[in-house]
Amino acid sequence: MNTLIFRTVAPFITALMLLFSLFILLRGHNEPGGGFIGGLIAASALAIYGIAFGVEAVRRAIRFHPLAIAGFGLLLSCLAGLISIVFAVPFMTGLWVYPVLAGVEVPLSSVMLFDLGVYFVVLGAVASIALALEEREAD
Amino acid sequence: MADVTALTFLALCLPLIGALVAPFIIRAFGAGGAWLLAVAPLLAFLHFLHLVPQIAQGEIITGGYDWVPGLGLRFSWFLDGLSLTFALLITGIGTLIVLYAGGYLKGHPDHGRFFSFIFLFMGAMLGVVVSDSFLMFFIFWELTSITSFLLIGFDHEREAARRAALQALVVTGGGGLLLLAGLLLLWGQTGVAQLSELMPFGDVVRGSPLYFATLLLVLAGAFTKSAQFPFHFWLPNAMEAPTPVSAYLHSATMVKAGVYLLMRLNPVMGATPAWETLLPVFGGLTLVTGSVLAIRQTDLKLKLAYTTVSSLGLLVLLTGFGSDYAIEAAALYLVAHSLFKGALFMIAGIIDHETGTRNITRLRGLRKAMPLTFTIAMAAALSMAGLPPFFGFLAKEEIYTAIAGSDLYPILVTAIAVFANALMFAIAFAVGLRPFVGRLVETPKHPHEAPVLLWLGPAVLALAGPLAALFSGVTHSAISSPMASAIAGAPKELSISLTPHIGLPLALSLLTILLGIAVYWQLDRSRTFVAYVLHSARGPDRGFDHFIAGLVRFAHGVIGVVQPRRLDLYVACTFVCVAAILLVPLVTHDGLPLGLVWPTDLRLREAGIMLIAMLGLIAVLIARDRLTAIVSLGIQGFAVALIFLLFGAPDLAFTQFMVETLAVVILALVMTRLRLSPTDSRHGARRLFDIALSLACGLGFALLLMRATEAPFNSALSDFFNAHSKLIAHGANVVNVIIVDFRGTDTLGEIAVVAVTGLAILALIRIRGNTERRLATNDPDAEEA
Amino acid sequence: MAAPVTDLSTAMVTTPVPPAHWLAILPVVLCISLGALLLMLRGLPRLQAWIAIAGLAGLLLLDTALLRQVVEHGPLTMVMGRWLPPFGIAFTVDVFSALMALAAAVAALAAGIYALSDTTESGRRYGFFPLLMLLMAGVTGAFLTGDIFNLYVWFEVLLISSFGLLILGSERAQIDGALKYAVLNLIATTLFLIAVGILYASFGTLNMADIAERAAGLSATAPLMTLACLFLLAFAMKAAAFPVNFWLPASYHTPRIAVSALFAGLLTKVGIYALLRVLIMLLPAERDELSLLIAVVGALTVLVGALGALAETDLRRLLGYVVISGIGNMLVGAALGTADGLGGAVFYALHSVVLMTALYLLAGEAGRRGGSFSLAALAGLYRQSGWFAAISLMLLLAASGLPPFSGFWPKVLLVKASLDVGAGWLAGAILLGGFLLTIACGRVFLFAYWRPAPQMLPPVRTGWTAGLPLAGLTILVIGFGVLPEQLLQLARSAADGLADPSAYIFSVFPEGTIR
Amino acid sequence: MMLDYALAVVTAVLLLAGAFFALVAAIGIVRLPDLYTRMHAASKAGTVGSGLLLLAAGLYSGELAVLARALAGFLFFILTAPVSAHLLARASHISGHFPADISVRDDMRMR
Amino acid sequence: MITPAAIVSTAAIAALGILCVALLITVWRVVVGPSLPDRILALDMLTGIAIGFIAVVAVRTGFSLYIDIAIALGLVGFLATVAFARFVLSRGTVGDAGSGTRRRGK
Amino acid sequence: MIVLFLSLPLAIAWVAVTGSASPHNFVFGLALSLLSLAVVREAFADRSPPRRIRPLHILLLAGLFLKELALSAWRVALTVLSPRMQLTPGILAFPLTVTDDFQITLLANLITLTPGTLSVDVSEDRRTLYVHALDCADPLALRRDIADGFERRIMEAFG
Amino acid sequence: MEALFAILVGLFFSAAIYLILSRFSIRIMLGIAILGNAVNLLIFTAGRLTRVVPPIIPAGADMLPSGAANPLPQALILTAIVISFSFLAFLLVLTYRAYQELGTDDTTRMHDAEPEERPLPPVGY
Ligand code: NA
Ligand code: NA
Repeated sequence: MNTLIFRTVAPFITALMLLFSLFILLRGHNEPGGGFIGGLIAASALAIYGIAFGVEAVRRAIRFHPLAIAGFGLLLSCLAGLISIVFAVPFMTGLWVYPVLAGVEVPLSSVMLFDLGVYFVVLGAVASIALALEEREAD
Repeated sequence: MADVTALTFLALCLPLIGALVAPFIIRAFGAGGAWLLAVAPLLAFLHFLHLVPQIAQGEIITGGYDWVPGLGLRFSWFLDGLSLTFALLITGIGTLIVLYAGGYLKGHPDHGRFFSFIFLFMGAMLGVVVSDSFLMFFIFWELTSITSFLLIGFDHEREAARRAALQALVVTGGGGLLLLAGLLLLWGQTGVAQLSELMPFGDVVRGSPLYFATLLLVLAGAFTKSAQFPFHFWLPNAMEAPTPVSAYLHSATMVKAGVYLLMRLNPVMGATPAWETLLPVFGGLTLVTGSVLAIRQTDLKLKLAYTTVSSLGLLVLLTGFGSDYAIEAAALYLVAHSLFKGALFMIAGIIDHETGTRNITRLRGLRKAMPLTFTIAMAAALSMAGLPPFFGFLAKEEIYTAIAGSDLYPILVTAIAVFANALMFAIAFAVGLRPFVGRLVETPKHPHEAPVLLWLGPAVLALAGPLAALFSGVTHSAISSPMASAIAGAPKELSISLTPHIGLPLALSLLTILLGIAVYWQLDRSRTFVAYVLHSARGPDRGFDHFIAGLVRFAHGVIGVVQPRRLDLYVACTFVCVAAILLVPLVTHDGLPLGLVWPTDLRLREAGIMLIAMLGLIAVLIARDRLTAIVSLGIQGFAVALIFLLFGAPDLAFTQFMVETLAVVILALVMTRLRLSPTDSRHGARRLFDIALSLACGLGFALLLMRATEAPFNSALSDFFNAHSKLIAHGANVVNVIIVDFRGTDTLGEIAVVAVTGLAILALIRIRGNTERRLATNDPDAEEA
Repeated sequence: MAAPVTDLSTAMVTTPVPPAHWLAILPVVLCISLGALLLMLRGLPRLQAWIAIAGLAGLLLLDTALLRQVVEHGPLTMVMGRWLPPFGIAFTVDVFSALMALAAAVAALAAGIYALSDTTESGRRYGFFPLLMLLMAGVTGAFLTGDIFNLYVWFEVLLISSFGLLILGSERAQIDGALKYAVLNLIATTLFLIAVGILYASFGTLNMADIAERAAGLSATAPLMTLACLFLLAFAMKAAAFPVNFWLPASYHTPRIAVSALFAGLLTKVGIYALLRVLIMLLPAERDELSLLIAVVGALTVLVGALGALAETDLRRLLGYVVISGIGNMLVGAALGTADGLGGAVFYALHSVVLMTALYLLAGEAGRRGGSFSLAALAGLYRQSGWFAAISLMLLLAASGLPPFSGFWPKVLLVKASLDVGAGWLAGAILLGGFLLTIACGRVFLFAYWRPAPQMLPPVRTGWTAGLPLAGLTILVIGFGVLPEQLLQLARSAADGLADPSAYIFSVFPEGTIR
Repeated sequence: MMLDYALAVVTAVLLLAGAFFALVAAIGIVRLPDLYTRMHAASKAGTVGSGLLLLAAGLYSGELAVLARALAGFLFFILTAPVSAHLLARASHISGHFPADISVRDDMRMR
Repeated sequence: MITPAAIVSTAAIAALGILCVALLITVWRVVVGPSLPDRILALDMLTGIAIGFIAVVAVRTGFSLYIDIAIALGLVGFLATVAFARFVLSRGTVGDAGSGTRRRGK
Repeated sequence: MIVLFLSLPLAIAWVAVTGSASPHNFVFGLALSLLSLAVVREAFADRSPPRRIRPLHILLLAGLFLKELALSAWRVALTVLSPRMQLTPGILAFPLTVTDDFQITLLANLITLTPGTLSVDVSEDRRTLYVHALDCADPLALRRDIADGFERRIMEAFG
Repeated sequence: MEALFAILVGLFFSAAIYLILSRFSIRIMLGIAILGNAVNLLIFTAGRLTRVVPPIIPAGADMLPSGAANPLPQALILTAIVISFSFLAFLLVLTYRAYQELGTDDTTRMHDAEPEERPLPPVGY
């Protein structure tokens, strides 16, 4: 879709959508959203970028193979569950810490880590599908 | 003195050890290794021999080890007169056969493997006759089928051998399965799983309503194994096996397993009308069939094989008679038959080995070239013919005594026995005499005397016959009487000796001999006569081919119907099942909804969204081109999302919107290159059927859901989540807290699904199958060019 | 509405988790983590393979330890995320679960080793080993979980992984087979999901121990009866029972042998596992009413499977029907519901996992050696290699259910159990099925092995990647045939645990159910 | 108090106006003669309609963050609506879906 | 006395009704087509109306969280339209119904 | 360079959208914005920020746009609802004066959102904008309107 | 309300099943897509229906207000949606590849895994 208009707008849209996906990811615990939707939006952003600039551009943009990203996400989620082995509590126990950074208490939790894993899995897998399909289109 | 139990166990294991070492020994020593290998069965033989005095005094030796306590199964043996006699025959003849095989298969590339098979068989057979537990008995029983499959198919490059092997496996293995059912029924009726404990339950068994079924099942096992009519056909075909095998399995031992079983169960199941009818009838039929068919053959081995069939018939007949004399006769005849038949088979093998043919019409005048063989052959033949002073004579006299002493169907049975025995008489000389007398005829190989490994076996057996007869007192007290006692289930004392005893039995013997001489005289003529009569008859042997081919064709046809190779039919069948399991229980188990309450508070917008959903569905159904279908699909998806939105499920609506859009996008992307149209192409009856089926399923799900939601709801889980979501799990969005915390493990699986989907789709798109190349070679390197 | 809790002990586990309890979840976590790791290592197929093999060996060890644990100390429950059941997800492992998981690990390790030489370059690049690990995650998760919705999730994990493995190669036949496989299996899991939804509507809980306790008080009433039927159909489809077995013959012969072997060993058995778990443990009254139906289905499955084995020319398809016939035997056990019947079904399932994996590996070797999978073309294997023929014969006999191989014992149990309840026809069906399978397997040996090849087959070396798993599995088949006692006891104890789930329930609710 | 009313009235007006424009857009895409003319309805009235409704929601929430989000959403629609209209129109034209017969000219077709 | 809430609620209900009608009309266009871009346009429109619908629900229920759903829908709706445009483009000049040239194969 | 330039408005949007104006949140938003922009860095690689930005003119442009948008919606409403629609639609080639990609895009989008016109395509050589107009009876007037309206304002704002 | 929903669910199922019964893979896929929605609606209804109030704990409160929707079915459906989406995506690509490789979307003409010619196995020995 090599149109000037689209190619000019696409990077902005992609960046906005990525930012929005992070927003959705981070607030999922309290309001609708979370890793899955965030990942889908991020993958959609990449899909738009890919339609505008081609598959190779997306591959360069995300550096890693999308499936490696998905694998990373899956591993992250597993590890988030496994952290609890250290504290002698059951698998996937939600663990919270509240470190104070520059005077502000920042809640961090294994649950968020888990959701981040979900985000990466969805992002990676859906992006992989979209890229594979796009690539097929191209030939 | 060493522990009898341990020694017996060792004796039972010796054949297995032999099987394991045989290939190595043969590789190391060649055919001479047979001498070494023969030590194994010999030791076992000696062990059993030294138990004879004990058994002769009426003792029963039992022993064993726990094997599968969970099934009440012990690896346990039970040695009485019957089993000990068999054990002696198996190990004794086995020793001779090992030696004989050493000479017979000398230089064969698979010589070692052959010994393994023989030893395995020996072990299995030994297991059958000493087993106490039903299951152990059955296991060894089936093992004999398996090992005989291997032995018969030993010469596997010939189709006839393969056929015979399969035949033996199918007939005896199949019968074995029925026997298993019979044994389990016995177990169920009596509660005991050991032969040794079964004896007191005779009345229970005979009185059980399942007696007849049990009997039929047991007989099925015994008759197939012992080649009773109409299952007699497999045994002569088994002559495809090398002669040592024929001599061993198919005359001396395995085929007698069925007879052994009947004898073993005689005290428990015998003495009923059914028993006393079925056994003699089938035994008699087998006796006649075997003898007549034996006349027809020109092949030495086949001739012997058919006489084996008829001998087995005779044994069954006698066992079925149940009278004391009959049992004694059976015991004697069984031993005699093993001795002379084993010898004769080995003789046939020697003749074949030395002359290159077994065709009786081409063998004449060998006595000069093979005097020793001739002597041995004559000794065995005389025993088979039932002439004094051989053991066969004692057996036959006892048989006639038994028959004459019974009041069953005296005339018919007597006639049959005389007729069949006469034929056997003739055949005995046809095998043992005829090839040696007369003028020498040209044979494929130049005949000369066999090496010691070959003649030793038959010589010992042939010698054993007259010795046993001469010292009949010892024989009876050591072997025959204990055996007969075991068969009868009560002490029996045999007394018959070579002393002539005037009476009806002697007269019958003389009649038999006269008749036999007549047949022998007219041997060729009678053969042509029988062949002429049976010319167009379709025996069960041909039937086996038809059975196998027909079975395969039938199976092929059935699978063609039940696996119609069309996805639409698979799916239709599946949904027929779905409709049935939904609707039938609803009716039979009072599952219809109690009442249909129309919601009074339905809002306009809710109705509107539902309407849109239905419009979307209809649009998908009637869509004429793919895009309409895809877009309409989006509509119903959006409608569902809006429904979620209106009923308090923002997360669901959110996800549904995203997923539905992406699904539509992927659908569009995927369909880009395809010239597909989703037009419904169904017509007429199929369409009506599909509509009816889908409506039925829909109705089923609707009714099920209605009924399920009518009951009061247990909201304990949701209450818990509501109560703890924020306080403990620190999340306000309860749904999300459930997803990542309360039920986070579900999500772990879910993202695994997502990740795998990515991987699978990538593989699906990227890997391009080479449509020409098939997987057939299963060679991974072939794929990558 | 629950009041705000002050006492956390009613909501969460407050005592430290005994390390042994981690055994319930670690097998699954190991599989997923390694699967994820392998996804990240896409570029290093060689390393991938070795990590996967090491992982599968680790899985085997973990499952062994787990089995020891539950045998010695009874069922164990590991709650997820500290939430007490029935609120959180609990993994509850009893002997049945642990046995199945262990058997699965054995099959997976064998298939994995075989795959070292069987997978293609592209197959490895596009994820054979990650798919294998995640398939095992799904299988193991399905065996170990104590939550019925979670069971559904693991079903889906193993299903999608099996899709991936099935199409690895993009052969025409693979794609055709995968389409049929996917559509039919998707319908099956959808039915399962529907049943779970209705179950939730009826009981308001998803924990299986909780359901078992609640359902025990109810007799076969609506909509439980429909529910039981739905579960039965869904799992019967997964297990490939007649008449919904279509997907198996349509697809099992299409992937690479390592995959076929894995599928034959695992997939249908997961269906059987779920069937037993749900119908015996959760809905016993309904199963009782359905027993005749299940028995008829089982008997027909036995016979159709055996007939199929006679009707097929392709060795792999033939084996597919052998799998189906075995499923019929297990269904008969489920229909009987007695101790012997269930014990037989469990034993059969374990035997089938090992045997069917071995048989497909065998078929792969036979195809490689003989150059074809067709019985019409395959010949001369006996002459070519004695030891291979010996192993083949033993496995074929084991498939026929003949002694002294592992298939014999469950068959005895099942026939005996059938006769004990007076169902002679069931015993007859099992025996007839065994008879037909004996013929089918005998014919395989006749044609492929004994029959001389037109030209003498060249000698073929079997590498350790094929030899080791084949030999190992054959040793198991013989070992459990000759010395079945331990496995028999385990199978019995698994069956007892199903029929009387009180220990299972106690491990989940030591202080009684929270109502 | 007054502010509440003002807010309510503004919200109500926005809601009704938004719904009105959405309806107009819907009628437009049914009534207008060809694809290109329908696009006018969709891209203008449609965007305005949904934008107004979004603004109404943002305004009525009374939270700045929500209003900011609503505005951001509105801006995003304005950013994307013309692009998607352009892409669809262009693709249609290239793939041979030309304006209906009532059109008076088509300069793109001549190039 | 009319409360502010009542004003908004009435307007919201009216808006929902109007939007429902708009949805139905748009669905009509999706179904009848006639051309492929027409349907895509209608679907895009449908997304827009759905966004409005969600916004009104947000007003009606007072849950502002629905707005984010609306925004997200706008984002992926854009993606859908872009993808469909691609779809139109890559199909070349082939007509819509495609009934004449369907299915190759035997 | 332009990435840094763009990350500021994005970070501000983040702060607004998350509703927390703490410096922490701003820094966090900035970081996330940079992260998001880093993904699309390549597309901005050959671009530089506009040479000149005139805030006042941008505001004017925005105002004009909003007015035109409202008007446009209204016109469409009138057209659609009028009982007998009288249309003279057509596609018109508009010769572009602006040359910058960004400006061309802005112009095209603004045209789409304004009354009766809709940008269909830009020619390969970036010289011509194809505009679909509902009323194409007087092409010259239409071209003049666009050139004097948005195109001029855009050049003023980002000249 | 549940009864009405049950009817709607039934219609969804009917439509889905009718489509799945088709010979053409693309229609089957459409049916599967609808089937997923049908199941989700079924679970949603099975967990009983509540209007509007989402299971999100308002700021300042510790628990959900009464009358909030049942969150558990929603969580289950979320999982199910994701899974059915994954499967649908896979199946769509599979259909596409099947069309490419097999040259048809008519499943009755797909005879690669199960060839139309079923050779009779050898009946000899
Ligand atoms: Na979420
Ligand atoms: Na839009």
